[in-house]
This record gives sequence, structure tokens and C-alpha cells, in this order.
Amino acid sequence: ADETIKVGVLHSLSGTMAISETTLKDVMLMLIDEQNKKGGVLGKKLEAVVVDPASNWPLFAEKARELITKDKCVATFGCWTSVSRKSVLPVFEELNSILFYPVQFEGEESSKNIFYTGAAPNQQAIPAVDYLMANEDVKRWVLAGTDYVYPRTTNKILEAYLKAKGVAAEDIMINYTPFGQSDWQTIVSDIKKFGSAGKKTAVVSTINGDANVPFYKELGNQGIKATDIPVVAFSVGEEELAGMDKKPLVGHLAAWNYFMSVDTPENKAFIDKWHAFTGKANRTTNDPMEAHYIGFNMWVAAVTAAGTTDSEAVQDALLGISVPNLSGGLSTMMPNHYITKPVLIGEIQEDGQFNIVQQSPMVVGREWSDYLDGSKDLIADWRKPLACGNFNIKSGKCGGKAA
Amino acid sequence: MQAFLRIAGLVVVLLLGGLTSAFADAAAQSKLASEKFDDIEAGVSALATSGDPQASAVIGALADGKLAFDPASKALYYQKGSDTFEGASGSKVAAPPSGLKKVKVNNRIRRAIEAAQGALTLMAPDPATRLAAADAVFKSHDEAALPAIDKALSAETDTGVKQAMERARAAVVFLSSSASPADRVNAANLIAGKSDQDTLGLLQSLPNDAPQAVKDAAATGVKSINETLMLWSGAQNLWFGLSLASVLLLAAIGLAITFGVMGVINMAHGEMVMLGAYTTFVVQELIRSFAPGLFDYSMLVAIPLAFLVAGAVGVLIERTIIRWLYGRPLETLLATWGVSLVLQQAVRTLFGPTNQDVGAPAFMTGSFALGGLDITWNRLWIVVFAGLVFAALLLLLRFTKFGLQMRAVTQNRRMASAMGIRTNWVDAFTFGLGSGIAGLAGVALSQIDNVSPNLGTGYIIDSFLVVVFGGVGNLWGTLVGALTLGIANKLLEPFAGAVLGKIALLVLVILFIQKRPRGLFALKGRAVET
Amino acid sequence: MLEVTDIDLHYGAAQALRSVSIKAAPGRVTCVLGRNGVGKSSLLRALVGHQPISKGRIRWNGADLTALSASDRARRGVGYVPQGREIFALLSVEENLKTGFAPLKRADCFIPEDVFSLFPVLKDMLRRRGGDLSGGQQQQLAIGRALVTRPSLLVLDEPTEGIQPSIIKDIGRAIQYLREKGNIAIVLVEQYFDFARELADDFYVMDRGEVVMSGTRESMVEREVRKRMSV
Amino acid sequence: MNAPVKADPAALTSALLYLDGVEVSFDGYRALRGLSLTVAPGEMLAIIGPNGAGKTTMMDVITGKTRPDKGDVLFEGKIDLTKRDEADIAQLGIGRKFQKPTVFDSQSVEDNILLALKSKRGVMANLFWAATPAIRQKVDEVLETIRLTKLRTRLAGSLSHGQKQWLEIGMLLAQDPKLLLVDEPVAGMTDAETAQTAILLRRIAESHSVVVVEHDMHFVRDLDVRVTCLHEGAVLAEGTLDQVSNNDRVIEVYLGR
Amino acid sequence: MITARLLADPRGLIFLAVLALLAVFVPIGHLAMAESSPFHVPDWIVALLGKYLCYALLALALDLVWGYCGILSLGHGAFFALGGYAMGMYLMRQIGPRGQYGNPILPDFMVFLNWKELPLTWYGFNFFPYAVLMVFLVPGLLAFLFGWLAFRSRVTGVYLSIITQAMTYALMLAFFRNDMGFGGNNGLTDFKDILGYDITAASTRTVLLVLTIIALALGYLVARAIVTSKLGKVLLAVRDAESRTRFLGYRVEKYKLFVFVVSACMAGLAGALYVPQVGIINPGEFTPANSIEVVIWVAVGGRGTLVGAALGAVLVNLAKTIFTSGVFAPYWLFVLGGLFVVVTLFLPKGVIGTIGQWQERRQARAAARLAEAGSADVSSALPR
Ligand SMILES: Nc1ncnc2c1ncn2[C@@H]1O[C@H](COP(=O)(O)OP(=O)(O)OP(=O)(O)O)[C@@H](O)[C@H]1O
Ligand SMILES: Nc1ncnc2c1ncn2[C@@H]1O[C@H](COP(=O)(O)OP(=O)(O)OP(=O)(O)O)[C@@H](O)[C@H]1O
Ligand SMILES: NC(N)=O
Ligand SMILES: [Mg+2]
Ligand SMILES: [Mg+2]
Repeated sequence: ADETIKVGVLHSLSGTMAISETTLKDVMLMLIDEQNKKGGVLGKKLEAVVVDPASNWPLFAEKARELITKDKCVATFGCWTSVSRKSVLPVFEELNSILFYPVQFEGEESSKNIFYTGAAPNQQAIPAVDYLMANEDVKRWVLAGTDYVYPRTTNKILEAYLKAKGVAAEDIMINYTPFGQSDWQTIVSDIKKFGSAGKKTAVVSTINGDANVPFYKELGNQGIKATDIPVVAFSVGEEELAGMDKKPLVGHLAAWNYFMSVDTPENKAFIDKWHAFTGKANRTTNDPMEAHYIGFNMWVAAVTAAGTTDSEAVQDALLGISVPNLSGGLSTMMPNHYITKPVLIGEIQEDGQFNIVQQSPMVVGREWSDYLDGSKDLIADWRKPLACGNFNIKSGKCGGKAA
Repeated sequence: MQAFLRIAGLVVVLLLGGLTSAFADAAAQSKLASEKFDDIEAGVSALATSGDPQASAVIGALADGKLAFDPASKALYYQKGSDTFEGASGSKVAAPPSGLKKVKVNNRIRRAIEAAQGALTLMAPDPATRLAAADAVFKSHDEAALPAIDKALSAETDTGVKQAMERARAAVVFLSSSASPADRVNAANLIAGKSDQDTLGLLQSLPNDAPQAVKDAAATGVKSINETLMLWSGAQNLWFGLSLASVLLLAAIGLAITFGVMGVINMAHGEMVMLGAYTTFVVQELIRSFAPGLFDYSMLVAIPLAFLVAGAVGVLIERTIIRWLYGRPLETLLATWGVSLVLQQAVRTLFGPTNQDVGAPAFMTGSFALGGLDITWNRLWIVVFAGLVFAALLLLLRFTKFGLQMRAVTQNRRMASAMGIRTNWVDAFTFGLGSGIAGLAGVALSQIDNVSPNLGTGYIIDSFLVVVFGGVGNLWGTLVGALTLGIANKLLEPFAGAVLGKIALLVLVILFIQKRPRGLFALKGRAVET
Repeated sequence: MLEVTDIDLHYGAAQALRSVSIKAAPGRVTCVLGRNGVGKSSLLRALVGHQPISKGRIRWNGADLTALSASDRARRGVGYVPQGREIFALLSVEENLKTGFAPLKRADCFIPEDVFSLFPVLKDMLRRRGGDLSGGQQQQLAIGRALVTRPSLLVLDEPTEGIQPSIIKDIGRAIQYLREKGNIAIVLVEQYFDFARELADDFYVMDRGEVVMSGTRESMVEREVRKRMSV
Repeated sequence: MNAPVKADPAALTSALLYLDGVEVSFDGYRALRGLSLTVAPGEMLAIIGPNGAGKTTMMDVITGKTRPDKGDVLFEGKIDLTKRDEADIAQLGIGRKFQKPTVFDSQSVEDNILLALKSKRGVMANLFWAATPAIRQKVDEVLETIRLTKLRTRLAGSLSHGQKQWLEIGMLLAQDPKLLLVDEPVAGMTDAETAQTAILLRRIAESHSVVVVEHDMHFVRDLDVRVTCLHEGAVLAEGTLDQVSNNDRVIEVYLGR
Repeated sequence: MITARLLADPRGLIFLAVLALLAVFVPIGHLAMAESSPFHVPDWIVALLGKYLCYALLALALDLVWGYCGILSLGHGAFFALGGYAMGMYLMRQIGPRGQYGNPILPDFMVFLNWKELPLTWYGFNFFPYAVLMVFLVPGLLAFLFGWLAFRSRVTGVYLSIITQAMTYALMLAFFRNDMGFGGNNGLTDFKDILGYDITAASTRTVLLVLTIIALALGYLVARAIVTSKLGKVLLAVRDAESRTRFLGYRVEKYKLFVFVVSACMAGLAGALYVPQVGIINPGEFTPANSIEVVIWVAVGGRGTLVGAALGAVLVNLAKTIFTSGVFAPYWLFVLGGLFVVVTLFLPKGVIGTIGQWQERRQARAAARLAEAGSADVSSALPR
């Protein structure tokens, strides 16, 4: 006698991650609202169940279980940090439910129950480096990141990639900082030094949310301009920029799969709806929002196709589903639970928007990196009968085993 | 500025002599009318050297993002104020054609623009502009600028600018494969006369196929610059340490009052800092919308206001909560933790969870060189500000009646009241003072850090560490504590990296406390035990 | 004139004073005697406003002090030398004395010379922290500090405790001197009988939270009082 | 400056407590200036002296609270107290009553006594400790002596000043040390209690060594023991009370006229 | 003797009885009752309960040092986390070749960071007894080292609090580093089984809950035995007047060290039970804020009451669970923050402490009334 279909929204509304995740909660509410206006799904209205895991990882697991078992949510949209995803993963697998994860991350995972709508490293990091090599003629690289798994992995991949491209070890500088680093004087000055060796230098930044503002402020104040040493970031989007003084940042870059400045009718409609929904004409949109937009539409399409919200059926139906993304193409859910996306490179403008300087064709998300020893032989394919998240193509076995 | 460029442009054109033709102009401009960065880049250089009288205006508009083109006719149009002008003629057009497309700029174009503007403004009437132009040429070391710089040099009277131009010229010559090796060696020696990172970079960017003599000269230069820079980098680290120390001091000093003097384990201290930062934000928003011209004074308005706002909230908290908890210090921890949660959420509800954009006034942007030191203005002002706040507070505590009463009350509230001291007032004002100072810290921190509801949580641990390390209840201790931790952190960082450096610092603090169990400036003697 | 009528005082559920009434007039020394734990200090705490009373009234020069805070009472001239000294340990001796300026007019904000002539040691130790002083020195400081407020009602709780004999004599002389000024009422709690007898104009003897005996110096019978004060 | 009184070397071996040339200074202020004195086993010694003479500081030195800058502090002829910490010294058998009564406020009167009671001080011994009748009897005895039996279950923090003084004395009795250091035991006591305290101390002195500091001359007279007068951190006069109190300097700096 | 002391405490008996009831009825409700039955206990409740009770044990551990010995540790989360990591490492090793990369020895995160062999720190953790030993040994040893240094140097009060905070903060930074070899920020997850039993099975979950209940009961008994012994009185003495205790001949540092180590081991055990039930351990557990929260639980429940500490942990976390869902979700910090303020102002001794106070006051009033009625002599309330 279910009147509604319940959808879980599992994003931190308080604590350190609220800064990024609150918007994602809002966008989910908007999408669900909109879907209901269109008549819901399978003739039923959708109901969002919002919980606050408060940037606390064990609480994520607790709330996930609550959403699935107590509230009977048929699918959940949530998480930002990888650790929150790792924390809920066993819960989703145990209870065989569905999670859509909308944030760029390090990859190296493919779960039957998780659908990754954010970018894998090959959909963000590597294209960005390619762009800098081709267009800025960069010869020297600073890989700066917050000391945790996503930057470490991304940088490992990038390091291998750069070396494969003939960059010498002494032309790569790797630097890690703690979460929430607020004093960047030494590091920025080191970057400056590193960059004045006569070769064109760029910074690839995997610096995490909070630490970016002081980082860019220091860059600006120490006079590092984009024309001298461009910084390309993977975690700085419109939302983050809204809280910064953009003047000194003009020309620095970011690589995403979506920018608010994308000039397509879909995006314009999305932005208008967003402004109407939030009642604020200056609210920005960003990449993880688009990921939820894509993920949600995929889920709706899959449920409609399957004719049921049953988890197993929806999981199957999701594979191969294509929905329009906001940058004028179709994104498809691939058998590895990653999606196809274009890679966009943008330069920061004074108004906080990105000037898109390059847009690639669709790139398929690669779950296991080609640049890591342990994973280069693995693939994920959830199509039955294989249905394996870590199939070793060398040994032909599921379970990752090499031999 | 626009006017300048125009004049400068004209001058350049005149000097370069009429080797231009209308045909060339049109070609250069139409190159800009493109969506391809390669074309645009070529267009910029072409236009800059074309002698087109409009070159300066067009390139200036491009730099400002005000240049558009008509895809059909390939004609350029630029905007100035609310008017639109034709690129080719510079004449105002009443109704620009529809379907104009903006000429896009990326970093490469921006570099080309800088170089072009450098060349175009070398003869500007304002020496500062000429200096900037010379530096731009030095950086771009674009051979095309050589004629312009030679002309400019011959006309230059200001010695400082002249020097810069000579260096700029040398930079071009040094890298020019067409110059004679002897000239290039001379150029290298001239460049190496100034020891800074840019020079070093320039010298190191010499291609491998350069003549051996030039390479040698560059190598000598690099060596001597490196030696000088080594010395300076030590000093630079000290400065970084001092600057970090000033931030720590500001963050901690309010706590030195509420916690150090009053004994309230004030977990809401960070939120007071946050309130100060948000006050700055609100002040700036108001100024931006009502008096944008006064933006540079926003800090001056924000400082007293942040003190008042955070102070008032502090007084409110003291009157409603803390005052019931004197003599129960540990419970202040529980209550103020609650307060901090509420304040964070209140700000989150009011302003949203995301960062707010607090801009830097002009006097706090950029940096200047002091010898080989690179000193950023915002850090310098924060150091000064921290020093002033500290001094003011010290004087207040030492030499005023309020200071004495405040210390008396916090040491023995009951006895102080029996002496006729209005302990309620003193308590409220003391807590208000500590909170107000935290608010001041917020103003300063808004210039270097996130202004978000979480701002405070990032500083609370360090603040307690500083106060305790220095010795609770001793303002000098807080000062020396902040200095020690700030400088030690910055001296460790280059060796150990930011993460290990911080860990090492924490371990050192733990070990140090074993030696001085009551902090750096421990009070000794009987007085402490009672 | 101080009039304490019928006051009760409780510590939690335990009652420490039961219907205590005393009077103290300016120009006279009123002495409260009694064994340990009978409530003398409690009475004084009630007077100065450190402990709320559960019944009764405290009036000073006709005004009702009962509802006033300790600091307001101090501003009406109540000066207090507590048992246990209660020095501001981290303030210097000079600062300790200066805390007495709080209720004073600006013109009166100086330390009266009397304080230093009575306790010369304080003058030598102005810069030393109060808490570092020896016990007796602290006691001297506590008395000096109360004098700085120019009290019109001086409340002293065993002021001679821990003080060397020669200075006890000086304190006795000082109290006499203050009495002779005629405008200060002095309430003195004292265990040291000889000292009390020499100074007291009026006396009250307490036992188990009650006043059990009272009178003037003339009517005081030493044997009776001593009996009340022994076990 | 007073020339330090040179102690008799023979006293060293026979003395229970031996101080020689002890110097203590705080931030330049010299609180003890070559203090020397000895206490024989079973002896009671009364110490008087002006406020600030250094009496309490001397006790601080003996009990390990303050480290002397110079000088010897020996216990039982051989143990160098300056090398021991407070707990060690207490375990050696030196007990102390503080000038300002310090008791364990949040524990009952009887628990205060119990904590002081002579017993093993080790962690495990106390974890598995159980009260025996002998122990209970001893606690009762002490409580009776200090007349706090009726208040035995009261929290020590709620005692009056004088009651705390008594409790401190009781704790010292319970501790049953070889040497008792008693700082101003009768401050805040009535004359009758003062007299009783004198009797109590004399009884204790029959089997213990005692050092008493007091300003109450009646009490010192009642003790009827050797008196040492300290002044400015050194011994000013020694002898019977009559001898000392007739010393001009003692009268001048301490007793007054 | 000890049992006698325990029986004398009705509050403790109620506490133990409640635990016993939980240990009996929750398993029945979870395993034996049909899902439709009103007595069915769903798995999310079992999971929640397990988590709360681990927190309760942690709070109990903190109360032992803070409530009874005055050591305000702002780093107890570190001991909890270390215990948790020890258990997590065992669970990681149990995954064996079932990891994503199928490496029989190396945990996944080591494989993808290109580690070639197991670091020394991980040796032995495939043996359960070794892991259990480490659960106690690692936190215990850290507490011993830290306490030995700090107590010997007489670091007390806020100085001690702040260096315990520095300790957990440093550990947090260290564990965040991937180079440490403990999984960096992602920590240890994706456990498969424990002692051969599927970790997600209802029966395993139930057994873990029962074990937690037993651990909590034992922890309570140990703590209670300590605080009611004469050792407990010494601890109180140390709390109230440390130096006075020294002058009585007690080696204060040894006493502190003893309870600190016992408490750290208890916290470690709590962490070890927590990890298999929650399914993840990551450096977030080391954040200073987490440790401060533990202090808050104890304060809410009632410092120095043991039962109160456990109750506080459950209450605060229950409140968190409730308020982070549903309509309150965006405002729950107002509720929780407000709750802390209200508790401090109106229940100054915490929930249990205030109840205790009421009881005492009622008894005192009754006694006073009795005395009043009986005779005019109030010598019971007044001195002789
Ligand atoms: N803070 C307190 N809490 C509870 N009871 C107290 C408190 N202070 C004093 N009492 C009790 O009140 C009674 C009176 O104490 P008070 O201090 O007034 O005595 P006193 O006459 O001054 O004794 P003394 O001569 O020892 O100073 C005593 O029984 C004491 O135990
Ligand atoms: N930490 C310190 N700093 C400065 N001076 C100190 C310190 N401790 C003690 N003094 C000084 O040392 C001197 C000796 O003090 P001590 O307490 O030993 O005197 P006392 O003989 O016990 O006096 P009383 O009879 O008043 O108790 C005093 O003048 C005191 O002010
Ligand atoms: N997935 C991330 N960015 O943690
Ligand atoms: Mg008294
Ligand atoms: Mg003394």
C-alpha cells in the first residue's frame, strides 16, 4: 500500500562537507519535485527522504541502513568524499540497494550496487594534462594535493602518465598538505621557485575543498598569474569560486565534465529551473549537480523501462541507459557502472564562470586505471552472466586474481 | 587607462614611422575576428606591430573582454562604457550589427596581449606604466619588441625605468639567436645583476644550442643568483613563520582572555572568529551595493563592527549562560560546545553553507620585494594588525582600572565583589572583550582563509595549543607561544613537508610540555598553587 | 547602625544560622565569639552578601541590604576581611590594595598612609605577588585591603590569625583608633579571648547557629563566656 | 646578615632531622639564608619568628616541596631529603600539617582520615585493600581525638575553618609519622582548644619527634619545649621560651613591646 | 567484598539488569521473531544499539579517568581508534584473496598504491588472538608511554588536556597519510568475515551485540571495582588535591598511570567491538572533535557516576540519530547544541548526577523533618 516511491538523499548538511553537499541535496529535491510535476514514476509520486550524515563517516553507514531498511528507499543519491562512499558500500551491497555517487574520484572500485556518475581519473585528470601539454606547452609539473586517497591515486596515475610522455622525474614536484591547510606561504613560494627554472610550469591541483580558498589567495598575493604558472584544479568549480575573490584567479583552469557556462538549451533550462527552485538568481550550478541530474534521469528511465523499482531489475535496466547530459550530448551508463562524459577544460573568468577552452568528445569512465600495476588487467562488467566488478582479463577470472 | 593606451599607441605609431598600410591593418584586425586561439594570437602580434592607430584600443578592449566581431564581415567592434566603436576606424557606431561574437581569450592570448601592451606602452607618459611595460617585455622577451624598446630607451629620462628597459632589452638580446654571442654574453651579465627568481628563470631558459660563451655567462649568473637566493630563502622562511605566528596570535589572543584569564574552556571561540569574518563579508556586501567607491575602506569599517558584533554576542552568551557556570570550568566546555554548534548552524542557515566572497582592498593585494624577500601586503598588514591588537590589549590589562578589576574578578570572584567590584559587569565585559578580539581576528582571517560556517573549527585547536603552550593566563606567553609555534612550523615545513612538519611540531609540543608542565611562561611559586 | 534581625542561613539542607539578631553601632566594636563551627563566619558571610539568607533582614543605616549584591554592599561602605585571607594570588601586593578603589570616588583613589604605617612589610613588598607572601603577610594584606575601601562598616573574621604578636598588638591599636574616629562600626569575630575582651564594646556569643549570650563589655562575665567557648 | 649557626657535627649522626646552611631564594628574594637546625629523635621543637621569617619555607624544604639552592637536609643522619620527592619523604615518615588547612573537600571526614592512615601506599595494595577492625578502631580513635566523630560522614569541604584545622591535625595523627611538622596548629582555635592541643602534642611527642610553628605564645609556653626563633631566613635565637622571649632582638622584631 | 560493594549500589544494579535484558531480548527479537511481529527487532536497530553501546563503553572509560581522577583527556578517541584499527587490520587480513585485486596478502589499498609487500606493522594480524592482544596492547602501551611522561612531569589540568588533544591530532594527521600503510583517509573497510563468520549475517551481528553488552557490563564492573576500592578514594583525593595526596605518601603518578592505562584499554576494546559492527575505521576517529564529543557524553550523563557516562553516550547519540533524520535534519544542530546548553544550566551534574542530587536532597529534607519532629536537638545536622 505504498503511496509514494521513496528516494534517499544522503548528503551532509552539517560539518565540514556541508559546504559542498548541501547544494546536492537541494538539486535532488528539485529533480524529484520536477519529476512529480511530470506525474512521478510508474504512476506514483516520488518522495525524498533527506537525512544528515553530518560529515561523519560511520554516521553515513548508519543513515544508509536507515534509509534502506527503515524508510524503504528504493534508491539513494548521496555521498561526496570517497570515504563516505566506502563507508556505505558494504551496506548497499548487503541490502542490495542502489546508490548514485556524483563526485569525481579516484576510481579503483566498481560495485554492483553503486553507479558512479562522477568522473574517473581518465575523464578529468588526464585530459587536463593533455590540454596543458598541447596548448600551454607545459614542461614542468607540480602535482599538489591534499594528503588522502583521491589525490594520491590521481597523482600516481598522473606521474606514471607524465613519465610515459617523457617528462623527467626532476620536472615533477609532488606536494601533499593536510586537510584544511590554511597557510600556503611556503608551498606557493616553492611552486614559484620550481616554476622559475626556465621551463613552462603548471600546477595540477587535487587540493580538497576548504583548503582551496587560502591556496588561491596566496597564489594571487604572491603574484603567480595564470599566464605564468597556470593551475588546473579538479575540485574547484563554480560553487567554490563563488566564495573567492576571482580577480587574481582569472585564467587558472579547471577540468570538469560540465560548466555552468556550457551553452546548450538543456543547460539553460536547467539553470532557469534551479534559479526558480532556489528563488535565487545568483545560485551557481556545478559538475556534481549535473552528475545527479544525469544519474536521476537514468534512474527514472531505468525504473520506467523495468516497470518496477525492484533493485535487481533496476540495476539491470540501468546498464546501457542513455540520457541527455547538460553539455549537449548523451551520457550512457556503461557496464562498469561508470558513465560516458565529455571532458571540458575551462579558464576562470572574473565573473566566477568558466570560459570553456576545450571540450572533448564522450569519454568512457575507466574504473581500473591503466597506469597502476595492480589494476591494469582488471575490468568491470555487470552485464549478466559475467556480472563482475573486477574481472581479470589475463587470467579470465572474476575476483581480481592475476593467476 | 584607455586614453593612455590610445596616446601611447599613437606615439608608437609615429615613432615606428609610416611603414604601415591600410591593407595590413585590415589583415591584422580580421585575424582577431576568429574563434581559433591560434588565429587570435597571431592577430594580436600582428596588430601590435602593424602600426594601426587603433591597435592599442583594440588590444586593450580584448584584454578587458570587451572585443567582439561580426562573423559575417569579420569586422571588429569594441565597447567602451555603453558605447560601441568600430575596430577599424575607431568611430562610434549607433547600432552595432546583430550576432556579434566575443573574441575569446585564454592564457596564451593573455600572454600575447601582455607582450603587445608592453611594447605599446613603453612610451607612456606615466613612468609607472613604462616600468610595467618594461617588465612585461622582460618577461615576454619578445624579439618583436626590440625596435620599440630601443626607441623608448633613447627617449627615457627616468633612471629607474631606464634600468628596467635595459634589462628588458638585455633579456630579448640574451635569448635572441640572431644577436652576436658577445652581445648575448653582455646581456647575460647585465641580467644577472639582479638576483631574483624571474632572472634565474630567464637565465635558465637558455636553449641548449646557444653558443658556449653565452651558456657559460648564463651559468655564472645562475650560480651567483642561486647563492644569493639561498641566503634570502632562510630569511623568507622566517618571514613566513612570523606571518603564520601573527595569524596564530590573532586567533589565540581572544582565547587568552576568555580561557586564559577567565578560565572558561571556550569552545565557541572559533565561532566568534567566524562572526568577525562574516561581519566583514556583510560590510563588504553593503559597501559593494551602496558605495562601491569606498570598497578599499571596507576593512576600516569592518574592524570596529566585527569587534562590536562578536563582542555583543559574547556579552549575550556570558549573561545568559557562562555566568551560571563560574567555578565549574569543565561545564563551560559542554555549554560552549553547544553554543558553537548553534552558532555554526545559525550562520549556515542565514548565509548558506558555502564560502562567502570577501575581497581584498587594494592596499592588501599583491606583494613587494624587500631585498630578496617577497612580502605579500595582506600578510604584512596582518602582522602589523596582530601587533597592534596585542599591544592595545596588554596596555588595557596592565594599566587600566578595568584591567585590574578583570584580573581580580577572575581570580577570586567572591572576594572581588566584596571589594565593591561589580563582578557581573566585569565578567560580561571581559567575555565580551575576548569575543570582540576574536571578532577582530575574523576580520584578518577573512583575508587569507575561507569565510564559511566552519571557519572557526579550523582555528580552535591551534588557538588552545598556543595559549596553553605559552602558559595559561599570561599574555606574553601567548605572544611568545604564537611566535614559537609559527616559526617552528615554517622552519620544519621545508624539510619535513607540511604534513610531517605539523606532526613533528605537535610531538615537539608534547615533549616540551614535559619540560615545562605549565607552559613556556609558567607562573611559579606559591601564588599559583592557591 | 547595623541591625541584623532574625536571620536564618542554610548550606543546602543544613542550617547554619537560626534566628540570629545582632546590632552594631558606629564608634563601637562588636565582637562575635564562639567555638569552631558555630556559625560565626556564616554570620559575617551573610552580612557582606556572600551567602544568601533564607529568613530575616539586614539593615545598615536604615537601608535594607538584604537584597543587595556583595559589591553593592561594599559600595555602601561594607569592608570585609575574610577568614582564610582570600588574597588575589596573582596580583601584586599593590594591585591587591588597588582593588579597593572600586567603590571609591576618583579623588579617593589612593592608598591611605595608615595602611603602610600599620603594616610596614606591605610597603617593602609592593611588587611581590600576593600569593607568594607568607601566611601572616597575607593576613596583613587582607586587612590593609579592606581599609583601602574606607569602610564605614568593617567586618573582620579572625583578623589576627597567623600574625606575629607585635603586629597583633598593632592591629589592636588600629582597631581602637578606628573606633575612636567614631564613624565606623566594627564587627569582629575573634577566638583569642584576651584580644577580644580588650577591644569589644559589645559582644555576642554564639553556639550551634544561635546567639546564646550577648551584652556590653561591662556586663561580660569572663567565666561564663569562656565556658561557652570550651568544649 | 646573620652568620649561619654552625651545627655540631656530632649532631649529624644522632639527629633525626639535620638542616645545615640551607638557602632558598625566590626570584632574587632570599627566604632562607643559611638556616641550620637539628631535631633529635623524640624531641619537640617550637619555632617562632616574624611573619615572613621563613618558617613555612623551611617546612617546604623538609617535605620536598621546595628545593633548596644550597645546604644539607638530612633525615635520620643519612637520607638526603633534597634528592627525594614529596611522596618519598612522606613514606620515610615525615608528616605535615599545612598552615592553610588543605583537606580533600569532596570526601567525607572519615575518608580523609582513612586516606591519611598509615598503610601501604602502592596501587595494587589499595586496589585490593579491605578495612579490618583494627583499622576501623584506629579511625574512630582519631575522630574522637579531634572531636569530629559526629561529623564523620560530612564532606570535608563543608567544614568550618576551625574544623578543617582539626581535621588536618587528625590526618597527621592517623599518618603516624616519625617526624611531625605542624604549621600553626592553633590558629583559629579557642583558648580552651588551644590548651587541649598543647596537651595533645605533648602526648604525641612522647613517642615522636615534632616541630611546631606557632605565633601563640601561651600555646608555646604550654608546650614547654626548646624554642627557636627564626628571622630573615636564619636562626635568631634559641633556648627556653623565657630565654628567647627576653632576647632584645626577638622582642624588637617579633614580640613587640 | 567487591560484590558487596556492587550490591550496595542500586543504580548499578538497574544498569546491569537493563543490559541483561537487552542481551536476552534483542537477539530473540532479531533472530526468532518474524519480521511482521511487533516484537521483531530490525537489523538497523541492532546495528544502532551495537554502536551506542560501544560508545557507552568508551564514555565509561573516559569517566573513569575524568570523573574519578580529574584527568580530562581530550584524546580518548585515539585509544578507541587504535583498538578499532587493530581489529580492522585483523578483518582486512581475513578478506584474503577476496579483495578487488585478488591479492591473497595485501589489502586493496596497498595494491593500488603499488605496494609490493606487507609492512611489518601488519604482521600477525591474521591471527585473531594476536589481534585481540593488540586491541589492548596498542592503546595500553600508548597510554602508558604518554602517561608515564606526562604524569611523571606533573603535567596536569588543561596542559594535560591539550597535549592529549595534540596526541590524537598528530595521530590523525599520521593516519591520514597513505604512507603510513593504514589505508589513509579511506581507512579500512569492506570487511568480509570475522572468525569465519559472515560479518553481515544477522547471527554474527547479534553475537557481536551480545559481546558488546558483555564487554560493557564487564567494563562497568571493573570501573566500579576500582572506584569503590580504597584506590578509588585515592583517585578522588588526587582529583581534588593532587599535591596534598603526595604529602600523604601516595605516588600520584603511579595511580594516574594505572587508571589511564586501564581506561585506554577499555577504550581500545570499545573501538575493537565498534569496527566490525560499523564496518569502517578511518582516521576521522582520531579527530579532536570526536574526543571532545566523548567528554560531552560524559558530562551530559553525569561526570563521576559511571552509569551516567554510559547513559549520556546513548542519549546523545540517540538524539543525533533521531534529529539527523526527518524534519529536523537541517536544524538538528540547534537542537543538539541547545540540549547541551540546557543540560549544563538545568542539570548541572548531568542526568544521573542530578537525579542523585534530588534523591539526596529529598533524604536530607526527610531527615531534617524527622529531627524537627523528634526533638529540638538538631545535633545531627549541626555541630556539637
Ligand atoms: N560551604 C559550606 N557548606 C556546608 N556547610 C558549611 C559550609 N560552611 C560552613 N558550613 C557549616 O556551617 C557551620 C557554621 O560554619 P562557620 O564557618 O560559620 O563556623 P565558624 O563559627 O566560623 O567556625 P570557625 O571558628 O571554625 O571558623 C559549621 O557546622 C560548618 O560545618
Ligand atoms: N614564591 C615566592 N616568591 C617570592 N617570595 C616568596 C615566595 N615564597 C615565599 N616568599 C617569601 O619568603 C618569605 C618567607 O615566607 P614563609 O611563608 O616561609 O614565612 P613564615 O615564616 O612561614 O611566615 P608566617 O608566619 O607569616 O607564616 C616571605 O617574605 C615570603 O613573602
Ligand atoms: N572523491 C573525492 N573527491 O573524495
Ligand atoms: Mg569561621
Ligand atoms: Mg608560615
